[in-house]
Amino acid sequence: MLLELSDVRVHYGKVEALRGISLTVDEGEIVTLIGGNGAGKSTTLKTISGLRPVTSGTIHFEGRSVVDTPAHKLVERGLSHAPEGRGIFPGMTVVENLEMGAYARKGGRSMVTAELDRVYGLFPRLLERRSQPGGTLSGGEQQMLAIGRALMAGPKLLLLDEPSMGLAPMLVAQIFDIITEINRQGTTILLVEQNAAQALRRAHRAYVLETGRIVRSDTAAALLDDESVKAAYLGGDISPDDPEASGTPG
Amino acid sequence: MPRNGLRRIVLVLMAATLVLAACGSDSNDTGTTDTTAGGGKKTTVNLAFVGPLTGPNANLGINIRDGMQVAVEEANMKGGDITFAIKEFDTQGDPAQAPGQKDKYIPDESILAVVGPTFSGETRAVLPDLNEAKLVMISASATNVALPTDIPSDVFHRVIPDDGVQAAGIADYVTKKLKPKKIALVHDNTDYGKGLWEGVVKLLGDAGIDTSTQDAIDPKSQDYSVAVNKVKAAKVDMVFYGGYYNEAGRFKKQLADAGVKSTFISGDGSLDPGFVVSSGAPGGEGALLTCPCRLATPDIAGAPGDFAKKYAEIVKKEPGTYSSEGYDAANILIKGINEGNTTREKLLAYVEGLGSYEGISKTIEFEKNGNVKAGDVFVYEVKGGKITELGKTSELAAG
Amino acid sequence: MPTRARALDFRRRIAVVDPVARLWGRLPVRAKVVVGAAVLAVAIAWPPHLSRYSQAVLFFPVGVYILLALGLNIVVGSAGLLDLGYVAFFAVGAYTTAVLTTTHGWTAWEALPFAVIFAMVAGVVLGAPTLRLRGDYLAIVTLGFGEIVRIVAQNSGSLGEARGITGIAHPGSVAGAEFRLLPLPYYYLTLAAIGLAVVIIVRLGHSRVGRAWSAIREDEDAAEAMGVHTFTMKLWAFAMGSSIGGLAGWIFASKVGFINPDNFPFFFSVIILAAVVLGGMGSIPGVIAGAFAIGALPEYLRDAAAGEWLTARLNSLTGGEVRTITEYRVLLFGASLVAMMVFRPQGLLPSRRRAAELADAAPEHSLAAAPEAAVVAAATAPAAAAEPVVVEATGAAPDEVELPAAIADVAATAADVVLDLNDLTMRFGGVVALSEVSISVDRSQIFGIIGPNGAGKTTLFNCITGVFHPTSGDIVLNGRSIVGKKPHLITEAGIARTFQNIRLFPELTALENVLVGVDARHGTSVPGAVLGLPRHRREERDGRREAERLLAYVGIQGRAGDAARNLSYGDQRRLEIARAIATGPSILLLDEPAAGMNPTEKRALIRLIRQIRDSGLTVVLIEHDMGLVMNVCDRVAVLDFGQKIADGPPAEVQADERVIEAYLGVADAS
Amino acid sequence: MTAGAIYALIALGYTLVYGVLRLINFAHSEIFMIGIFASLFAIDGLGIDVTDSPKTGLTLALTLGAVMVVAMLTSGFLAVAIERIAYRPLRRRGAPRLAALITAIGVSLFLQELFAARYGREFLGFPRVLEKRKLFTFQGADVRSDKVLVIVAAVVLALALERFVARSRLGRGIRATAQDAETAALMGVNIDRVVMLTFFLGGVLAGAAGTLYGVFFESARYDIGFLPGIKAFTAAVLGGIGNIRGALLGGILLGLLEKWGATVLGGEWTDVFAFTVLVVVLMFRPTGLLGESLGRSRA
Repeated sequence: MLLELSDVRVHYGKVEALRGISLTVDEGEIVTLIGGNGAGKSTTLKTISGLRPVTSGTIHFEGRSVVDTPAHKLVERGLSHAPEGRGIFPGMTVVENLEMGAYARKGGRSMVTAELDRVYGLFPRLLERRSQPGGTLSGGEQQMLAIGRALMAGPKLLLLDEPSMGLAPMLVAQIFDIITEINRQGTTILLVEQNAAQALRRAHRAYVLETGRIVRSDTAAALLDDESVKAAYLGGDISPDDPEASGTPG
Repeated sequence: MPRNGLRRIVLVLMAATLVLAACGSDSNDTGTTDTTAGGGKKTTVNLAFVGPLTGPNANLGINIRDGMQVAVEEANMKGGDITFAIKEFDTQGDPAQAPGQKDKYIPDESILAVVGPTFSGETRAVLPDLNEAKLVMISASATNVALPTDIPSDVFHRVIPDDGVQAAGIADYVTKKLKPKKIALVHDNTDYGKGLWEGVVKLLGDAGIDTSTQDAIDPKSQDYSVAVNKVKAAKVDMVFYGGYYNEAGRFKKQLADAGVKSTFISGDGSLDPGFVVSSGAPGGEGALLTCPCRLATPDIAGAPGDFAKKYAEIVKKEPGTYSSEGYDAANILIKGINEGNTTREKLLAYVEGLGSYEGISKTIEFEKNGNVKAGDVFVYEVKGGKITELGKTSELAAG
Repeated sequence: MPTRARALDFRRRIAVVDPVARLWGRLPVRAKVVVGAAVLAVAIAWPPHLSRYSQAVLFFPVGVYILLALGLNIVVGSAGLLDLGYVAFFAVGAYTTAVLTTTHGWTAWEALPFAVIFAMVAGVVLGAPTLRLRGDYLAIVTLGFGEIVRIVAQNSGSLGEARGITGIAHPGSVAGAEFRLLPLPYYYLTLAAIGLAVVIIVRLGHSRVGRAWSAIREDEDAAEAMGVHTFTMKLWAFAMGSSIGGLAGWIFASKVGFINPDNFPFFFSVIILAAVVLGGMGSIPGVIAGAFAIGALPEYLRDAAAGEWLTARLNSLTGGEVRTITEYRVLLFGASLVAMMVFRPQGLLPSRRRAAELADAAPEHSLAAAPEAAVVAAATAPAAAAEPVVVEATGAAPDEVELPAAIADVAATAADVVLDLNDLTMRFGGVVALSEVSISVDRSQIFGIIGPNGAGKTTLFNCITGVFHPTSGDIVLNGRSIVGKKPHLITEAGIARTFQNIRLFPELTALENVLVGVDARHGTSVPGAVLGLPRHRREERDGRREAERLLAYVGIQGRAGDAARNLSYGDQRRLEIARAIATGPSILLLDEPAAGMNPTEKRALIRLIRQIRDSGLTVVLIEHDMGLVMNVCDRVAVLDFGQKIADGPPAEVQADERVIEAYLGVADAS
Repeated sequence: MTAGAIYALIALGYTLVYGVLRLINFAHSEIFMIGIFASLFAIDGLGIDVTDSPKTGLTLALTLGAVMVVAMLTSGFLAVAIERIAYRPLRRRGAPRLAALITAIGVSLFLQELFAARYGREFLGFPRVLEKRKLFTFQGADVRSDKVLVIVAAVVLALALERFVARSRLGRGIRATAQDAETAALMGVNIDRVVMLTFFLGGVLAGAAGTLYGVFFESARYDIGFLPGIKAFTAAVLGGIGNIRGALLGGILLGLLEKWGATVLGGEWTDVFAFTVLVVVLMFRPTGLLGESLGRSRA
């Protein structure tokens, strides 16, 4: 087991944001967390990567407890997190952004060059834009940069937060293809997605979060077929002929 | 959590009590008027010292306070019915703080007179109230010319000649003894410095000396290079500076560093060992400092020398600028009180009708407006890192 | 066990949970008035029993500090503008009084209005060129201004130069009160001024002006988009703050009778700012308490009985040779400022909002990151907590709710072609973001704009709403060109918008958020609000009714009193729409309204958009969700690389080859 | 120019801290003041007396170097200590920025008064270490040895800092933290260490400025940091706060402007002139001459 959360609780001041989350991620998997806005998906990721303090509960990464381990230490241990909203350093060039990804790694210039080549292989677009400031990239390019940068750390586990957010339909498919490819190359992925249909199609297993709790967990395929899940989260988009949506005809 | 809540309430209450205590604390002190002059019983009379004991020019205030201290201890040693004490009111020399202090000493009936305020600015801030309270004041150091005319009052007195007298002394000495063709005049843009400067500029200009090189420096800054360059470019024979010792010293040093060798002269605000410190020993060498006051040193014969020894004994250092004046001011008041003038009104009347009093700094005689009649201005020179007296301007100019 | 997290949490609880502030926050208005009256009664009845010195301290520094802190609080606490040179206005008031009463021989009472007005003018003169600056730049400029005022006074012959001005007239006696040398009458005068200031601040706070200030503080761009004249309102904040400073200057000068430039150092501004922050920005009781503490504490330490003991202790600690506590006064003051802020950063008596802000902030490892708003919102939303699996958006809008008449009327007067874009081009440097885009939107239409990322959709919105000025081309609203106008004027002309990532005023309640929008159609300004003129009262009454109606219209009437930040995500979207409609637009621009919504929420949104259209408004929306666009839009335009590549009914556009190639991709629209 | 160079060195400290934390570190002027005191004590510790003649050649270089290192380390560690005691608790709690500003003012007052209590309120004189020798005359102005030292040292230090921030790994960490702290942490940047480093660097430069100031003006007092501090802050804003080159440019420009203003208008109007120029500059370039932010203007 690569990652294991057991009864994790997190507070924002007096507000309990995570109310006892337990989940596991095995090596080689894509696991996805789905759920509505404010269900606690992003908070779960931030808690795993050490950005949010845990009130109670345990988190084990590769069998060792990582509660109270600060975020920058976790990166060194192979846990990489591409945050929601991408977190591009707008004033740094694409290369510099990517190099920041390898900040915690020891291995010198040659390692960085090798990793850069790998990322450029996945995202040829980034190679074209390598000397452009991150702030001037389009949304899709920024997302590629965020994922590429997270890969630069050479992670065992990659946390991806809403990689499809705000992207055009065409790009969404492309990003998901790359995620699958990264996983195929051997990186375990924990994916948070608003676009549940896509996420479930790509993932092995999934957890459904609601207001800080896990309410369902199953294989992705099973959840994809589940009626109640379908009703709440799937379709991702409204189909043009959605009967519920057609209220008073225009 | 409820326990914490309780603790916080207690803390808040404690804080509130503290603050309330702040306002109420001295409400009991005010009534301590045990000055009922009973038969042979000892009574305590307080003199107020008002001026800076902390803050940027605290040295001058401390000198005066220490001078008073010597006078009071001498008086108490002699015995008698009355014990004298000093109550200190630290204004930091700041006109903004002076009114707050005033509301402490004016209602305090045990205080019969004020030595101070030290500076002209703070004197302005409180003089109307002192006048209303008929609380006599003798300043050892407030030298602004316009003080008695701006705020006419009965209570105002000073044992030091004003800046006009000093300016005249400087002008006399400069025109008759040093005879420069061209002089640069710089001030620090303070009430005192600029006031003295204006007097000197006018008198020297009238005497036909080229006074066209003028500038001001910012006393809060360290860098006077603009003024220094101006002085240097003008190739003057002399430099006059109106201001206090810290800036005067640094200005003198920067002049020396820039290679300006013209004679440097400054007024009583610069007369302090601090001048030598801030000029750096070689930088200050040869500077002339004037004062309508005489520094008491142990090697002067007679009363000033005795005072200096006594002072060293009690205060553990040599007298500084205005120490003698503080001593004289306190002694005038002590004498008046010992003669039975134990109310503010009586003491005020006594000082008004003082006539001639032989002080250690000078023979003191007050004019109608409170100014002192004496007009001697002394010149000092920085020699070997020490301030040494050259003599009276009148004598030096004549000789 | 995660001990560090525990400790952190524990510390946070101690620091934030504050019974006094919470109690105060929970008190009903009536109780607050009672408490206020009790404080006032003590403030009136107690001082005569104190020593003259204490009375003097109560006048200055305490009273004057309180007055100044209240004035500065308008600028810093209400409008969020950091002013480091506030003492300048105090100085202007004092010098005006000094010059008028000495050189011109006026009485102090005659000088009073001029002291206030001159200070206000100084505020406007400083504000007009500099208020466009933000945050710390404004701070340094105000700092400079404070110094300039002082130096000018120091160097101007007519202002007495360094020597200052002597003989300033005391005010003539009023109602038996003799204003001479005793401090007590001046104390009461200051108390009256403080009372006046409090009344003004409270009245403004509950008006269009106060809401505008809050809106500017929380999100200046959003405020401007809601029709707030940000510049004018900021100027008013400066003017009000500075006139209170001028009033304080008048009182001070007429009491002490003598001023010189040393009375107005930079340090004074800092002290007053410290009073405001220490007390709790934006909270009137807090600011008063803070100024009281800052004024009284150093005076207390000056003569404290404990002084000697403390002096000895400090001497051994610092190695100094200080004789009285006086010299340690400022040191202790500095240390207590640090301690106070470290243990109680929200201030003594923080306003309820600020305390809440702080309670929820504070993760490790981030410098000042806010928590994920949605998480907090979801966790605090009462209804959502218990429900498993299927999340339902808070009540869909009941169909019978209609728009307030005033808003419906505006919408009804729109032209047939509401919005007409002609050859709109926008270049940033060398980059062409929009290239000759022409779109025309008919009344009561739902018009969709789609296109890949970076195609220029949001740029288009920003051009229409005046955030950007297009390089060329024309934008015509209801037959009138609006190109080049400022955002708030465009809002007034009839265009309202929502933002891609919701930009509500998070600390204002839902109702107040909508009221900011409603205020765009109102005209009450500072005088009206302060004097409580009939028009102001009418507008407040109507505005409140309309705002409530609008909340019901979008289906969140139950959340009127909740802070916007505590609303669930879907409700925040609804609130943002309600706020936009409140400005009385003929056209409503929605920027990715469905982003981050689940299907259920999306369906509810579609119903709401249709409902808005049916109420007579025109809607233009940017969206990625093709399903939603196809479902709800009457007409769709497609942008790609800044160019319009298609425009027509949804079905037609969806089938367009170029659209599929540029945007939709190979039939994978989900 | 000399004053400007010193402003620039101090301004770098403001700019670094502001760039990373968005905090106006008002206590920075006291860090500078303590740099001056540290220099004085170091000179004292080397046994140099007021009566000694100025040093020359290698002795001079070694003396200056030693003194500067002492001052830099003192100020650097002091700055770190201030961060630990006064700012970090606030940062942890996500307190409003103004609270940190007030804390900074509190620290500033505390340190000033501490030194006043300990070393008195009078100026302490420096022995002369560096002879103020006229090297040559340039366009009517004397070029003096001490002035040259100050300017050269300031420019070299500023450029070294810029290079460090632009090129080194830690420098990249600083820039990343300035732009997005949380993401920087996710990249493996230890934020606390970066903040500490930022304060340390700012302190080190203020310490160096302290030595230069001490050697140049040869006096120290508890409140000596205030005015240069305010001026340096102004300079940082003038150049674009958060921008390293901006601080250098702003400092030197402000120094020159002050000189010029004082020459033309008279010494008493210097500050009015300087602040007016600042307002005018900000009106036309609202984020200073070179614009904001550590990362954004690529070094």
